[in-house]
Amino acid sequence: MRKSWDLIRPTFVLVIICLVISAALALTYNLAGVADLANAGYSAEQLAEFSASALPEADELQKVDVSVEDEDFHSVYKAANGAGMAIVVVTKGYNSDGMTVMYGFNPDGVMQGIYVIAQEETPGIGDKVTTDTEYLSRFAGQSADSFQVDTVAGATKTSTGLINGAKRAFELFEQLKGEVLG
Amino acid sequence: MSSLKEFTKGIIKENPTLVMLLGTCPTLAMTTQAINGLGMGIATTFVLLGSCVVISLLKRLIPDQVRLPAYIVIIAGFVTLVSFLLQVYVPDLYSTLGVFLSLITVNCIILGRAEAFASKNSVGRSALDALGMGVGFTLALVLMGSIREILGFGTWFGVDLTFGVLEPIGLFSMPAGGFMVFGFLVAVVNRLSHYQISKKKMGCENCPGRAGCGGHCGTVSKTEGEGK
Amino acid sequence: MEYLVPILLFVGLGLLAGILLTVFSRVFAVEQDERAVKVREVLPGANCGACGYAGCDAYAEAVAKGAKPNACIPGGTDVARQVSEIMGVAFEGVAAKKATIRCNGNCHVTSDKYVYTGEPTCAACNVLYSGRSTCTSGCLGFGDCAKVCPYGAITVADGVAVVNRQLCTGCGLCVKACPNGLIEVFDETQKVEVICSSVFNTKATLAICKNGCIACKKCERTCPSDAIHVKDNHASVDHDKCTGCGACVEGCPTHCIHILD
Amino acid sequence: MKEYLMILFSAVLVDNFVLSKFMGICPFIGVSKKTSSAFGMSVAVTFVMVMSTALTWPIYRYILVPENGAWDLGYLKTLAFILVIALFVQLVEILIKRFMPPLYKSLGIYLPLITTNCAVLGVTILNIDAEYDFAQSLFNALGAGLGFMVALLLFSGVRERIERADVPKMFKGVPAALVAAGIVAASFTGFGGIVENLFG
Repeated sequence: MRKSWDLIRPTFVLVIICLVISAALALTYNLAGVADLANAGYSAEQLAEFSASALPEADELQKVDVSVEDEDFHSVYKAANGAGMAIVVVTKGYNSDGMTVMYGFNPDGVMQGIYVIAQEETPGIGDKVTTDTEYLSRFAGQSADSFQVDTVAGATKTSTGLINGAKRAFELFEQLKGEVLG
Repeated sequence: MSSLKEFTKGIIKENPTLVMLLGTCPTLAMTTQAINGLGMGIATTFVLLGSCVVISLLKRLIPDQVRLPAYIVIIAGFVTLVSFLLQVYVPDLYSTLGVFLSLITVNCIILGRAEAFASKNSVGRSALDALGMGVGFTLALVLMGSIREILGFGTWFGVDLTFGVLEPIGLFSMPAGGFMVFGFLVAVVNRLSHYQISKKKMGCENCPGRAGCGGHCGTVSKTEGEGK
Repeated sequence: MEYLVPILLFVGLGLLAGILLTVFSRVFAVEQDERAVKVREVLPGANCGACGYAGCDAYAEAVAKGAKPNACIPGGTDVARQVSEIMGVAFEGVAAKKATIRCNGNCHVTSDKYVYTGEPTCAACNVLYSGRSTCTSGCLGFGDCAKVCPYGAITVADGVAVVNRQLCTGCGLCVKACPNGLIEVFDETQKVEVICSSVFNTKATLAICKNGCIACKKCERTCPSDAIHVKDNHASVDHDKCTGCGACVEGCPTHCIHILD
Repeated sequence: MKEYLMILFSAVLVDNFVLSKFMGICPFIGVSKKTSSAFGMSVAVTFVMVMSTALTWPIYRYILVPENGAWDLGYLKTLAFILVIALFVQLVEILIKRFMPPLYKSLGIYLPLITTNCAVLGVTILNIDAEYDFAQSLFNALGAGLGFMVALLLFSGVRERIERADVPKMFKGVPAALVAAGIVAASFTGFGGIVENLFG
């Protein structure tokens, strides 16, 4: 008995450790309700901050779940007071990880504003554009057919990224207008 | 060693990052801002404390063939626990740490301390040692983070220091800057401790890489220091 | 449901890991003589080759197959005692060896032929007209031996390499590193050595280096045990005959024969 | 095929695992003193990276988070991945020691060092975060390994020169190496825009 116990003891100990740890983790994961927190998206204050520059007239944004599968669509929100809707798009700038940008529209499709939620652009060059309020304000008042925003010298990749994102947002607006604004 | 000494040795004399040159991956990656360094330091300290205590409790039960997998499962368990806590209570820190939070499992300090110290000493001493190492690691990270943030962004813990006059140097927030600041810091520590740094204290024989670098991988060895 | 699956998954993984590890470590165990493993742990691990084997691993296997347990010079007597205990062989003392650099041509007593600004190693400098110093067989002072010494026993002072005999373990790595072959390793008990390897005749050596051996053969005459002879223009001590009496040391006009501390 | 090459090159040059993602710095400093040991280490790391990706990706796709959405155990990926990697490395070490002793003499000694290497676990987790499919993940792992090799070899060459240069005393050894690594990392940021238009 002694010999065989030595043989299986390591396996036995490892199995016990794995069992205890996985049980503890599963327990905490489900009890703490981490699951529903993980994909809750943006919190209320974050949304308020975004809509301040993307959709100024909107008082409060509510997330609308739509079945859009393509890769660069992130999410879409409806303004509670009917001031329009905001579409969040992932667009490729200089950095391959891409930028997450929210574009605000009023009900008839005129862009109200833009807010860059997350970006990994090159510090000092690319990220300047994403915080340059003057340049971002040029997006306000644009509409699908008369879209005219030029790129920023020195940060062409980042600004083209924002422009492509805007064009993509216009297409998504047309696509989702019926479903979201109803 | 008196228990107080056990705790303080981790902070200055055998600081895991600046003296032993362990855990360099998070040190360089997470110190673009002081607050990130602080967050990573505290998370690592929690994991280090937890796993050292558990490992020193189980040290006689774990046979040698499965020693490495068993230690790693315990450490990974604690890391996942920390990631739950962060996800629920401090979500923005969770997003900034990102993949490096789960990389704490392979942080050389934790496995190093677990094998070198926790598996040989009592629970109390291991806990103190882990706490000392953790605090030392956090201090080094916050120091690195502050330097890189002040130089790279001109702010410190978010407080703007440039008064709109000074132009922050972008290099320091980029990886290249990280290497350089870390190099300078180690040089300064090298100078302050009069070249008495030696891997021997941490135990070269416990470092998994000892075969690769023949015993003194990169630090000025003790004898060479006195020889001059 | 979400409890059952992770537990089953990890129990399965743990089981698989345990079984695979034990099976693999049993079936594929390399028939390593565990005595060799124990001896390897005792050896210092500097892989210096003083024992004549390729490294500590090779020497450990050789000891397991019956090689002499006291050949590890750096380890000294305590390693030799531990090794012989492991092997259960009678313990014999290890003749501790020390290295000596046979040149004392520091910058005060000799001069350079040219200012060398190339690669700062003795090997590279020795290629250019056999070294920068006027004495072509002298020490170049770039410290190749210091860099290779695992114990930091050699330091370069005033352009000449000097051995710190306390730190030196006689491993002999420096002997191969010196391009001019100035370093010799011999028993610690031998105290007398000629600290010069000049190949020039009396007149030339006098002009080049004040500390140089001018091959005047005075030491040969005064040595009671006929242990010192002048060969190719410099004296050298025959350590087997030398009794360490020091008669030759006072007699030497340029004081290039030293008593090693 | 173009897309796979894109992933491979971006992993080697643009977001090089060592110089821009900061993974695997411990061996990067510890083992890069000699070019021969650096090469041995990077071959071993590349092999382990590709093999562990081949092991961990199916575990994630078919066991942890199956397509039919029966359950979502994404949170356990760190635990499962590191256990698999540690097991794989230990088994490979036993096998190499048994069947290929010369290979074990040159490469085997690095294997215990690889389990604690951030880059190996990092690759497996980034493959999942980037939602690569199986082939893309393998190319990413191969790119990461080659990137590690490029960085290590480049750096061991630099390091051997530093060893000979007369560096101020306080910078001797690792500090000088770190500052040099900073410069090498700075040069790597130059690859930023290349990959996208390399393939048009």
